[in-house]
Amino acid sequence: MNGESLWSIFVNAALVNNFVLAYFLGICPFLGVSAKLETAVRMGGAVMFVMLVSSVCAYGINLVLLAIGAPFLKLISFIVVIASTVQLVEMFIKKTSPTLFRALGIFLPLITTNCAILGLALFQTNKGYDFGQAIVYALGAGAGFALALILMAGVREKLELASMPNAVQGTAVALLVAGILSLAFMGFAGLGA
Amino acid sequence: MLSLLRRYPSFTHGVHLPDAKDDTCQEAIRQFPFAPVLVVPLSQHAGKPSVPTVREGEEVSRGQCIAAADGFVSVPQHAPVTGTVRRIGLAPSIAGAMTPAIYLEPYPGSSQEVAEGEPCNIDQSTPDDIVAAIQAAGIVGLGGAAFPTHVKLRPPDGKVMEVLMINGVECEPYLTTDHRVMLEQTDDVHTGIRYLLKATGATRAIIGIEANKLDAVDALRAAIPADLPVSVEPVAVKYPQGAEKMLITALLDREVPSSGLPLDVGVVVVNVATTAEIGRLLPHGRGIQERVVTISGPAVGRKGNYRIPIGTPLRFALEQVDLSPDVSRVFLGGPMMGQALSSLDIPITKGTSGFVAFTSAETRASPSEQPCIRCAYCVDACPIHLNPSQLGLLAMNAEYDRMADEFNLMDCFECGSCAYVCPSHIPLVQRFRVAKAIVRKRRAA
Amino acid sequence: MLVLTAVGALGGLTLLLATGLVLANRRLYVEEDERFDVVEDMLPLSNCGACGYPGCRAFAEALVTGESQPGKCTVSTDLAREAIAGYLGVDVGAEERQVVRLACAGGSNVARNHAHYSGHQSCQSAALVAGGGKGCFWGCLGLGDCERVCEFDAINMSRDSLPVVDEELCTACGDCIEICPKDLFSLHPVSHRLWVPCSNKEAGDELLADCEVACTACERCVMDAPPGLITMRDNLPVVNYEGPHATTKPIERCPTGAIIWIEPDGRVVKGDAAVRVLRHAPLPDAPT
Amino acid sequence: MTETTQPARPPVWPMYRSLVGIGVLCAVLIVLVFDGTRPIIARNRAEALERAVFTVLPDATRRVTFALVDERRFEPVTNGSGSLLHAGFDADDRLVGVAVEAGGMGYADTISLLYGYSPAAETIVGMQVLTSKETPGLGDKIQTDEDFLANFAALDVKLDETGTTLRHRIETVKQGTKSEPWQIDGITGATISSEAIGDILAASSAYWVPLIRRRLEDLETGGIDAAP
Amino acid sequence: MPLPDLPPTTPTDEFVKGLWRENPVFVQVLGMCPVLAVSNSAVNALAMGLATTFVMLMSNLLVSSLRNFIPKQVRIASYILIIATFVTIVDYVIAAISLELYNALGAFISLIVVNCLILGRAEAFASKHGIGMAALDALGMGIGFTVALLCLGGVREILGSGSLFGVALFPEAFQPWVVMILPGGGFFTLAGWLLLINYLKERREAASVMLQETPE
Amino acid sequence: MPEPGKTLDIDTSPHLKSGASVDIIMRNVVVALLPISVFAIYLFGLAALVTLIAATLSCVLTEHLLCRANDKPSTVGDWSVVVTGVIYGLTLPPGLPVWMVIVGGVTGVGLGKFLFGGLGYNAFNPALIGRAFLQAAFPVAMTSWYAPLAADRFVTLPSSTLTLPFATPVYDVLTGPTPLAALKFDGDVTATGDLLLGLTSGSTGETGAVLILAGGLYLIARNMMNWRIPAAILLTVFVLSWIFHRIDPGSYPDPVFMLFAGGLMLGAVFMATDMVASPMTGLGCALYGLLIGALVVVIRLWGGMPEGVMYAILLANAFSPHIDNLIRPRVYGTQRRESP
Ligand SMILES: Cc1cc2nc3c(=O)[nH]c(=O)nc-3n(C[C@H](O)[C@H](O)[C@H](O)COP(=O)(O)O)c2cc1C
Ligand SMILES: Cc1cc2nc3c(=O)[nH]c(=O)nc-3n(C[C@H](O)[C@H](O)[C@H](O)COP(=O)(O)O)c2cc1C
Ligand SMILES: Cc1cc2nc3c(=O)[nH]c(=O)nc-3n(C[C@H](O)[C@H](O)[C@H](O)COP(=O)(O)O)c2cc1C
Ligand SMILES: Cc1cc2nc3c(=O)[nH]c(=O)nc-3n(C[C@H](O)[C@H](O)[C@H](O)CO)c2cc1C
Ligand code: SF4
Ligand code: SF4
Ligand code: SF4
Ligand code: SF4
Ligand code: FES
Repeated sequence: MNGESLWSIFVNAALVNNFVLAYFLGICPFLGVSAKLETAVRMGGAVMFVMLVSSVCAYGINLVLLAIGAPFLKLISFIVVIASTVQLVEMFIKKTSPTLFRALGIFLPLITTNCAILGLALFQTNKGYDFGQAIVYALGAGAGFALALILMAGVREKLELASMPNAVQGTAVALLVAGILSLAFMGFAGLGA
Repeated sequence: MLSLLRRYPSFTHGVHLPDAKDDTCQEAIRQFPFAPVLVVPLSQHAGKPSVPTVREGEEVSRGQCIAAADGFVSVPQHAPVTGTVRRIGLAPSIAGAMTPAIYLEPYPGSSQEVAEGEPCNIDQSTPDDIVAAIQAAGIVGLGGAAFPTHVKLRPPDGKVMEVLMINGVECEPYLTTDHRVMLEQTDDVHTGIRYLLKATGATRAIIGIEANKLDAVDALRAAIPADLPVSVEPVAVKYPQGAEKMLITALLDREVPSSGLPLDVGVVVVNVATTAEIGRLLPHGRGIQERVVTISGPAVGRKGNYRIPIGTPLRFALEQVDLSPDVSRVFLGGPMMGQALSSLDIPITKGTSGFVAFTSAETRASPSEQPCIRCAYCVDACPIHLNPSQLGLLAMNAEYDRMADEFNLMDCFECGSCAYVCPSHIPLVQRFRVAKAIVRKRRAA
Repeated sequence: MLVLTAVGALGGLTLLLATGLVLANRRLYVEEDERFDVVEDMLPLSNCGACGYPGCRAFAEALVTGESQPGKCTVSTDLAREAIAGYLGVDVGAEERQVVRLACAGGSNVARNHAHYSGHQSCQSAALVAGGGKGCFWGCLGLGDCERVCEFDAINMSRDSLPVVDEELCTACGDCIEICPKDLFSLHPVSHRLWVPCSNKEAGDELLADCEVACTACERCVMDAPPGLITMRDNLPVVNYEGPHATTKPIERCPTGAIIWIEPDGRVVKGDAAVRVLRHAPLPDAPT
Repeated sequence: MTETTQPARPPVWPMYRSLVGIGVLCAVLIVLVFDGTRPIIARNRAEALERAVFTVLPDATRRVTFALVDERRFEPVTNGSGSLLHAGFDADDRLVGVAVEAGGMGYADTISLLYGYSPAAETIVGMQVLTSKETPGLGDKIQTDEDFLANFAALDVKLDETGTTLRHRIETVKQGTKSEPWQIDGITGATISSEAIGDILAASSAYWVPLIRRRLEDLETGGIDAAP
Repeated sequence: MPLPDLPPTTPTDEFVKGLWRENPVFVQVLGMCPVLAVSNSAVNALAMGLATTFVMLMSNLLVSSLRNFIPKQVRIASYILIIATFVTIVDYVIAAISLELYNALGAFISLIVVNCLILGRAEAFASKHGIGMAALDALGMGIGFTVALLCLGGVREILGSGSLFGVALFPEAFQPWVVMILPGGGFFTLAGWLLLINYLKERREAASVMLQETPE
Repeated sequence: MPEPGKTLDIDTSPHLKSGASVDIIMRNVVVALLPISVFAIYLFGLAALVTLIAATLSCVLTEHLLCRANDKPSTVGDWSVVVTGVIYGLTLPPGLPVWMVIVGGVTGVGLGKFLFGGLGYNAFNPALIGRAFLQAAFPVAMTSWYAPLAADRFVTLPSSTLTLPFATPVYDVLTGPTPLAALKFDGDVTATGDLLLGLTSGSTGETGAVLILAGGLYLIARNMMNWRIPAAILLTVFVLSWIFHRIDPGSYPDPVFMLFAGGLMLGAVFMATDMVASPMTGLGCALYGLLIGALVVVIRLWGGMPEGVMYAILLANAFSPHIDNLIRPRVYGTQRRESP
């Protein structure tokens, strides 16, 4: 139904309409987990993964809900299914691969009940993406989130050694950097057309 | 253009300094008079202090051993003068502390004949004999570190010394000690090399000399005995070419591993003055009791190279050379790595290669420190390829452990190139010294 | 109809969810002592390490497992310590509170410099340059690294550039001990009131030219003290705190006030014979 | 401390009871609200759509929604999905035009719009942007700029002889340089957005106009049959 | 787990704390996404604030009344269910009230579900307190959230559109600052408010230190 | 000998200093910028003059007043803020309302520099932050360009320059597109001769490509600029656009046009080289330049905007900590380390 090309979906989700910097989704973890580069990288990976999972979940639920004629349960089923799927995955990883768990798993609970994940599920349904498009959309959104997070972390690590005025330290400076990144990302406008 | 610069081997990075050597490099070495009192510290070297073998009031003759080595990493001290032991007590040291020393008062009437000892005959000695003789002569590195030379010559099991490298680079501005020694004690140098080659088992020796001392290169080349496997190699004029790591890289294209020793690449580095001293003393079985010192700098009236008895108080030495009343800073060593002195009462020791004195005219108010602008001048200067800018920022934030763990702080050998070039006047080396001290403290704890 | 669909769908979904959770809880239940969190919450969370553990969480675990006692935390209030003890049902195990003491009294008004240090204004930097230029090599350089490093504001530089420790605020975290290049700080139980605020290892009255309050190693304190209480080492009196040491006897005849008595309120008592220096201007630098 | 001595095996019945209980409660609540608001929302939606349709088809007074069936034929629907057209009729039940929804990428995000096509005049007679995220004060001039909107009062979409393609594809030109009836006069400062409108219209009209013309009678007659 | 030295609280306390001391936006910095996304005009900000307050109030009430009925293991899942229900309700109600507002707020109504703040209040407060306290807490937090949103929305609308609540404030010639309505402006405005608050706090602390020191 | 009673000064080694200092470097940058500024005034007359003065003054005053308000010594003496101000002015359209110039200057220096801790700590180029803010806030004013060499440019100011504070500017003179906008929106290619001579509309200082290069060479010769950055940028742009031009000359402009049109020269030579926000190692700088060049080409050829130098540099600024992290010189005596 939606005729956008996969490439354009990806570029739009990752750069032009970056989830954090243009859509304001997932700001809390973006501010919270971007102070250290290493955690940011791992968090970025975890987000990409969860986005994929939730994209698949949302696609499935939407089909089911349309079939039983209960679109009004969309929100509640999305959130419940996504949250529990991710939790199961988390437990599974914990059991099977402690290394992977330490690298990514500890972030999973942080992400499950997060705007970006639910936003992805809602947007992909609203835009009427088919399965392939939905997957690419999730990949793009996840990559964009990870990119923003990693750029932010780099700058924040650098600023950690700066002698900023006291009032700026902490969240305020993170927001300033986010604002500047958001201005810079405006350069990508029109790329996905 | 590039080929011109590339004519002499060198290392990457480093800085070009105004060399300020013309004042003294033409001055022949002159003998110094004896001071009214000489102060021989018991710790003039890295390692354990030596133990006095004389009592207060005892008479000693010049060259006699007055303090014995305390173990292997230690050297004996020899009387620089014939006279009496006035007392054994504390004396100020370069570091500002009070350390034990032997005070000697020369006999005014003595001929100051140097006592002859048991000669070390090179043909009949085993390498171990030579090492023992070097220790007995009280020889330490005269290049500045004052590390007991004989310790370096004893490789741990399994290591082979392949190349003996004689360090005649003398890259610090103002200093010309090694330059003069190379010109005037050419034969001593070669004799010393002969001893060292035998002691270490190295198959060849290379003398590395900065290309601003080509006369020394010629002199040494001309005097090479036929049977001695020595080559004399000029290297590019660049600071800190004289650091042993840089010299090894320039001449052999090998890198001493991080926190390793030259030995790890089969090299032992000995300063040329140290070598000459070995060559001068060992055939006579004497001990080291005087050394060549450059005294230079704008505040000095009679700049030059002097052979000065160990233990001569600096104040006395400076009186002899007409120090300007306007003196404001005196450094031991060159201006790049030298220590500023807080007092003129310290004695001249074996590690002293020179003094540079500045008047208040050169001491313009040191420009105030500004934030690092990340110009990367320091990055391009550091011969160890560290990132002094990052290290400086971390130091300012007291992140000492990160400096050591992530940014190789402990590899910094404090050459000062970074601080020299920094347009923001950040005291980088000073911060690194502090950081290293704290890291060492923490690692020891 | 709609209600039925909805109830059916959501009921089914929650049934599934509950089953998942039940299974997960059975398979993957990890017993972690909840008291860790509770005790951690009760700690001051300043992660100072004074307790000897890497951070408050580790200390909390040690408390719960009985490895340590609440009293080891020096930052906490008595009330909170008791609360933790009460919660865990253990003894407070309070050790005597420790504070740092400074072994130097040579402020700029009584101790001279020999050379003028003009580099980076930090004791650690200065100490690396010929010891910092102070006449007394062992003495405090007065550039306040300890004041800056103290997170608890327990150290303030006096107007004579000598650190003054506020015993109330000092948590014995040891940061100043590490930072001081002259190693002038050491930890002491607050009950140690007899104190030698000097570290000069030289002897003789010539010292007084460099520092008017230096210990000249005259040994009068040794003579006046009960036998065995004070011995001389490196020309400095050493108090033996093992035995009874609550006496002001040794300070009485000290000519320079290099041995003192510290009142519980932090006031310093010097012997009657000690010189009184009223000057507050710094002494001029003087070469010797 | 009750929790610390918790059994390793959590209680099963309370978990089912509370989760399913809450689930059912929630379902009931949602359905109640949904049922209560559904007609209002539907009416709101219809009104909004109606308003839009009457804006792009100025002469229409009544609207009938058609769907394209089997890619060939239009059939009136009440609430269908898929490609929808809204035929507008005047007071005399004569077909005055067809309102078509179209969308495409704008400057910031997708723009969706509705335009009215008049089969009689073979022109587009109105256009309204339904949703857009174009920059306020800049790209959103495509919704507010009078001069720009005036372009769509009569925009030529005549078919060529074959009856399957437009004679001239719609295009956006630089502001003030419009010279042909199939051109849209762009907006300086919002070139991208105004070009996007042109592109959306061009693509959509190239597809729909031939279809509509071919099956015009479906719409004309169907409309009357379906009239309430 | 009752902490021994938890200070006793009063109902007023629970209500007032959300307004300033523990303001969810300016102090706790929670629930940032809707704050930034829908604060480009004062009306949107107000609507969002009220919607959030409503959801928080209702879910706090329900959570608090069911708190003894929900076992620990299914706590989070139950809370999410409850919250999602009320969000769905709000979603439909707003769509019924005004389609225009509904479109302006976009997906962010749905996203109230995942607003960290609401789950946080349910978990940290409602599950441990009685209905009355839970309601007061929700109201306080909700109003604090709304006020903060209005602070942002006001600034952004005034500069970005030259109006407040849709009423033009300046003469025709006013040049709007488009950036303020764009994402970057959202970040900058919030940063600006935080800066201002930090600065005022610092000033007050400095002043109180001065007061302590002067008697000497 | 020292006079009696005189004490020695002690300080740490090294006791020698090279002559370099921050203010000398910055003053040299200002000197290198002078020819461009003069040329801009020649092209655009009073409009350029007023823009440059307003930009510089607003930046310098902002820094001065902020330092004062925070009880710090003023740091304008290091001249870095003058560089920021002049460069910022050079990136603005001549004739931009003065009040907007001031808004951008205050934002650039206040938000982009001061809040991050002042000189040396700004992770992004302050001048570009000022410009990016203006571009986002007043996109129309920031894309309205006067044609160069207007007859009355030395006697009258364009009406827009003196627009009342907070009011929308009115343009009485016809404005013309920049070469890049002309290409992107109208498909018109500017004559190469005009391009090389700089006789086109555009930002105040972006047109005089030759003078920009000359200023850059001066700084490179004095070791005050890292030549790798402009070299890498220009090379990347040239190569990429050459490839695309070869593939389809109809849709992609030729490489010479790409090099000389728009702000590429000014950005590559004077803005990407801001050492504070760029990587430190040679290889890092090359990579950074490559990134900027590639972004410029992508934005110009496929993006919505005609020009992308500003965005490319800001994005690359955000990448530069990562470049520094990944590309570290191999420390003497260590193995080549794996990137973390
Ligand atoms: C414990 C110790 C052992 C050493 N052993 C050797 C050695 O075996 N061979 C050697 O060439 N140097 C040895 N050295 C000396 C160093 O290589 C080096 O000469 C000294 O640190 C001063 O070098 P620098 O003046 O270049 O800093 C040793 C140093 C220390 C501290
Ligand atoms: C930065 C630096 C510069 C040095 N410059 C010289 C020099 O110019 N001449 C020299 O003999 N030793 C110099 N050294 C010391 C050498 O590294 C090495 O320790 C010495 O040559 C060993 O010889 P020695 O033990 O006989 O002194 C320098 C060391 C450092 C760290
Ligand atoms: C913050 C910002 C927002 C913009 N928004 C739009 C927009 O919504 N629509 C648009 O066509 N162009 C937008 N642009 C692009 C520029 O205005 C672009 O230069 C313009 O579309 C073409 O200019 P011209 O028509 O004057 O040649 C925006 C630019 C910026 C910086
Ligand atoms: C070669 C060079 C280029 C510079 N470019 C800029 C620039 O583009 N923008 C800017 O604000 N400052 C620039 N500066 C000045 C300075 O680095 C700037 O003020 C700092 O970024 C402020 O901390 C430049 C300085 C040099 C040496
Ligand atoms: S002092 Fe250390 S960091 Fe600086 S240049 Fe020398 S080795 Fe490198
Ligand atoms: S030389 Fe100085 S200013 Fe330049 S990068 Fe190094 S520390 Fe920073
Ligand atoms: S006690 Fe130590 S750290 Fe403190 S001021 Fe004195 S020398 Fe410095
Ligand atoms: S003599 Fe004692 S009191 Fe005086 S400065 Fe030295 S250590 Fe301090
Ligand atoms: S509200 Fe917290 S992540 Fe969006």
